[in-house]
Amino acid sequence: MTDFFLGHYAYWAIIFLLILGLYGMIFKNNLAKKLIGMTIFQVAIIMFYVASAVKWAATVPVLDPLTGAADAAKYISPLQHCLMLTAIVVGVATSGVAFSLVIAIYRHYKTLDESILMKRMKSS
Amino acid sequence: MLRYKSNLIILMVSRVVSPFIMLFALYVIFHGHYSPGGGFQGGTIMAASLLLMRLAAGREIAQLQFKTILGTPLGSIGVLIYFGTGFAAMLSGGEFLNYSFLPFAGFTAAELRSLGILMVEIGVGLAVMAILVAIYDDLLEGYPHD
Amino acid sequence: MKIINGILLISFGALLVYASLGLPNRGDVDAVMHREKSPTGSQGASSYYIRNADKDANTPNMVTVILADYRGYDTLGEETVILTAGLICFLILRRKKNKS
Amino acid sequence: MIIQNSPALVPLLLLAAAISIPVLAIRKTRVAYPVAVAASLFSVMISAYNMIRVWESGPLTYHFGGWFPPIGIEYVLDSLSAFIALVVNVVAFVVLCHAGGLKGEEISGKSVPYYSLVLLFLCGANGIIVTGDLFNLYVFLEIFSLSMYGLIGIGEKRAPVAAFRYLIMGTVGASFYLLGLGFLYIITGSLNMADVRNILPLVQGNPAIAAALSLMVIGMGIKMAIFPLHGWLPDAYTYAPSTTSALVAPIGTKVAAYVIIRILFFVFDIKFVSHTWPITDLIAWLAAIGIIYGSVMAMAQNELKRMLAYSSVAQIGYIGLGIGLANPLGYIGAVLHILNHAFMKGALFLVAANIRKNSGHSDISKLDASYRKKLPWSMAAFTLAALSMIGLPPTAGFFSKWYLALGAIDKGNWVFLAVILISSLLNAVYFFRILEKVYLVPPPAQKAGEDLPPETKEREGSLIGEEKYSLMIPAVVLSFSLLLLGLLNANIVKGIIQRIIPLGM
Repeated sequence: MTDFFLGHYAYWAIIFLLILGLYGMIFKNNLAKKLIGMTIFQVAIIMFYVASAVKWAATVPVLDPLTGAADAAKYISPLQHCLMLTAIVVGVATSGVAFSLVIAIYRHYKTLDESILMKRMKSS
Repeated sequence: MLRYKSNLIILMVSRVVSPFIMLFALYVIFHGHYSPGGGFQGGTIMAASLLLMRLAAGREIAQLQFKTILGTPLGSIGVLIYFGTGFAAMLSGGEFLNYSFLPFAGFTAAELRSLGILMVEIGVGLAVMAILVAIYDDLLEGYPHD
Repeated sequence: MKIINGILLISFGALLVYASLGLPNRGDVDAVMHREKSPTGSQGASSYYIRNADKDANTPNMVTVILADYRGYDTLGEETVILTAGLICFLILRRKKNKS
Repeated sequence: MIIQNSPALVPLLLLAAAISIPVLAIRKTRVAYPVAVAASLFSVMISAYNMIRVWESGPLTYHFGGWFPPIGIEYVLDSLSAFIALVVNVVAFVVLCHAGGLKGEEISGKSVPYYSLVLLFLCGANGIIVTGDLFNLYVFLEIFSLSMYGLIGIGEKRAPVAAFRYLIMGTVGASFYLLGLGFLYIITGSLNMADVRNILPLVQGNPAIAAALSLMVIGMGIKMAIFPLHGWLPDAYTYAPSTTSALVAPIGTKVAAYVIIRILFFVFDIKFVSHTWPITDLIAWLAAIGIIYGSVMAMAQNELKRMLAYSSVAQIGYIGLGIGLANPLGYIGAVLHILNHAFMKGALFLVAANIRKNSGHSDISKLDASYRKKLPWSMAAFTLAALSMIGLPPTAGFFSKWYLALGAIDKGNWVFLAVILISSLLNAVYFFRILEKVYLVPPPAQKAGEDLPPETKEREGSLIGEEKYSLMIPAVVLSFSLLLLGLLNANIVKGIIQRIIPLGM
């Protein structure tokens, strides 16, 4: 039971972060706050992957000449780190695009609040 | 709205620090084979150095360092370096991105792969640097400080 | 509407917690993804990378080798992603010279 | 070299063209459009060649970097992926030909990034379709969806809001997919589709697998705009530039539908998705509600593009229904409907673009018989595509509905059959509303019996017979090929789709 808890508490913390991000995206009215929620969500996924790569008593995945490469249990899994490098860049790209859209919206409507935005969209 | 005000201390410090950040970025890119690092990380640090100058000296002066108009084409060239490395391997008979087929004589397959990784990382670094600066410039487009 | 969204959010959390019960303990070397061979006997990817990265590409940093060589096509793809982002910012935000 | 590398060539060619446009266009911005059309043409040719190769010699695989599957990334061309890739490329080529006639009015002269993004969009779509690796799919999905946000966001004043809403939902979708993939990887230790498929039966009974499946399907469901997740679609299609709508409507959602088919039937076991964790039933019921909802909402719309957008929601429902039936006939119907709907929606949106170009609006209430005189060929194309949407026999639309209906009967679910029949009626109502106006309602001036102001008369007179060929031919080609597809449907089903019915179906 203790083992199970120690092996899973990190996942549960990450699940909390995921819910927090999703909460921001769904319930917040301000577009910039929605984006903050989105970023939290993406970073939580990155943490999920990286957390799953851990092996106890293992080192970073850079070959240590003293340890050698014969025993795979001596290094943590490098694949997740590589995948998440990709996901980080994707996240940066997404938020760049999102901010450019937010600025375009602000130029036209002079507001970022969703309820005011809806009113102004209807009236125009 | 915020207005740009010239501040001597910030300008001087940024001027001194910026080249060292750039140097460190190059170290991160080229030492990516042996320590944590590589194209993305190095490219981001490089972009940080350029953005520092943009923040400290204002847009007009920073244009002398890196022109806004260069951003997208330079990013394309970065991707083209990556693509070209893969394509060169394809032209000389291997699969796409199979670096052991790169047309350089006198290397073993493992060394060729190492070389291919280096070329690719340079392309990645260039593209990431150029695009991050371009995104920053585009986000500030029409901002009233100039 | 807010209540429905709240229920959806809670059920999302419940699904994830339920799923996390099936995950192996963190750091467990015997988890399927860390094994040498997968249950069907095919090569386990992650342990292959650790063992052969230096041999195959003469580079001690395994993450770099995976990033640029084993899964290099992914990296090309995501470099394209960031180029796409740059192009979109250009497309949406940059105004024409003669206007301003 | 070309033969050896042909499975990978289409995405690579499109990518190369897309990244070389900004470099080539430093001097001349005019070069962007011809490069885009040429790249699209070549991609059609190569994917046709791939299709023939797959037809003759069975599935092709391609290993990037020379690394074999569980280690490296693999491209798999079987008759399903080769077929969908061909459909996507053909539709995209026709739409791109049409874009030349619009002269870049709606994209305010920024043709360089616009056409570059169009090519990236197609590159992403092709990459998603051909790949055999689950993470590679995510990367290309991001290329695909990011360029889609950009293409939509450049439109009229409200377009950035629509694009932003799509971005938020789309990012949630892609992130759900990534999260599900994380669970799947932890359980199976592999990212290759074929490998995962082999490993999954050996680790069954793990709750994480069910969660991974749900997360991936929900994520892709957002991209596909299946019923309760369709919120982004109507605004995005309505406010986007004409070329974007004509490109995104036929391709954007179909690719996501294809991914759902791949995941449900080619990565997970059919027994698992329909019995152990019955997500296909859920998809089928939601799709059935979506069909009715989309059709009813389409009837209430007054704007042609918005009506077509809601009709898209309904048509995607057909594809979802075919997927959810999880039997061979439903599967055939779904894949056939991906093909048909791509052509139908492409044709309809091109006609909507022509109407907008010609009269500056696409308001249904303002349509009348003068449009038939002004745009005779476009209206003929519209009529044909509308008949196909309704599902009248010689056109292609009939056959996919026929297979879906057979699948529903085979499953013994009469509600789905009733939904298909009722929705055909609803389709008829909202399309005949337009056809009636175009063919029967006289122009307002004649009805009122008074003279028009002289300038209007002159303007109308000069417009008659001035339909531009570059705008008219693509729409006509797409809609008349619907007749051809209808005639050839038996060959397509027997020769292509039936060759790769998922195992155990």
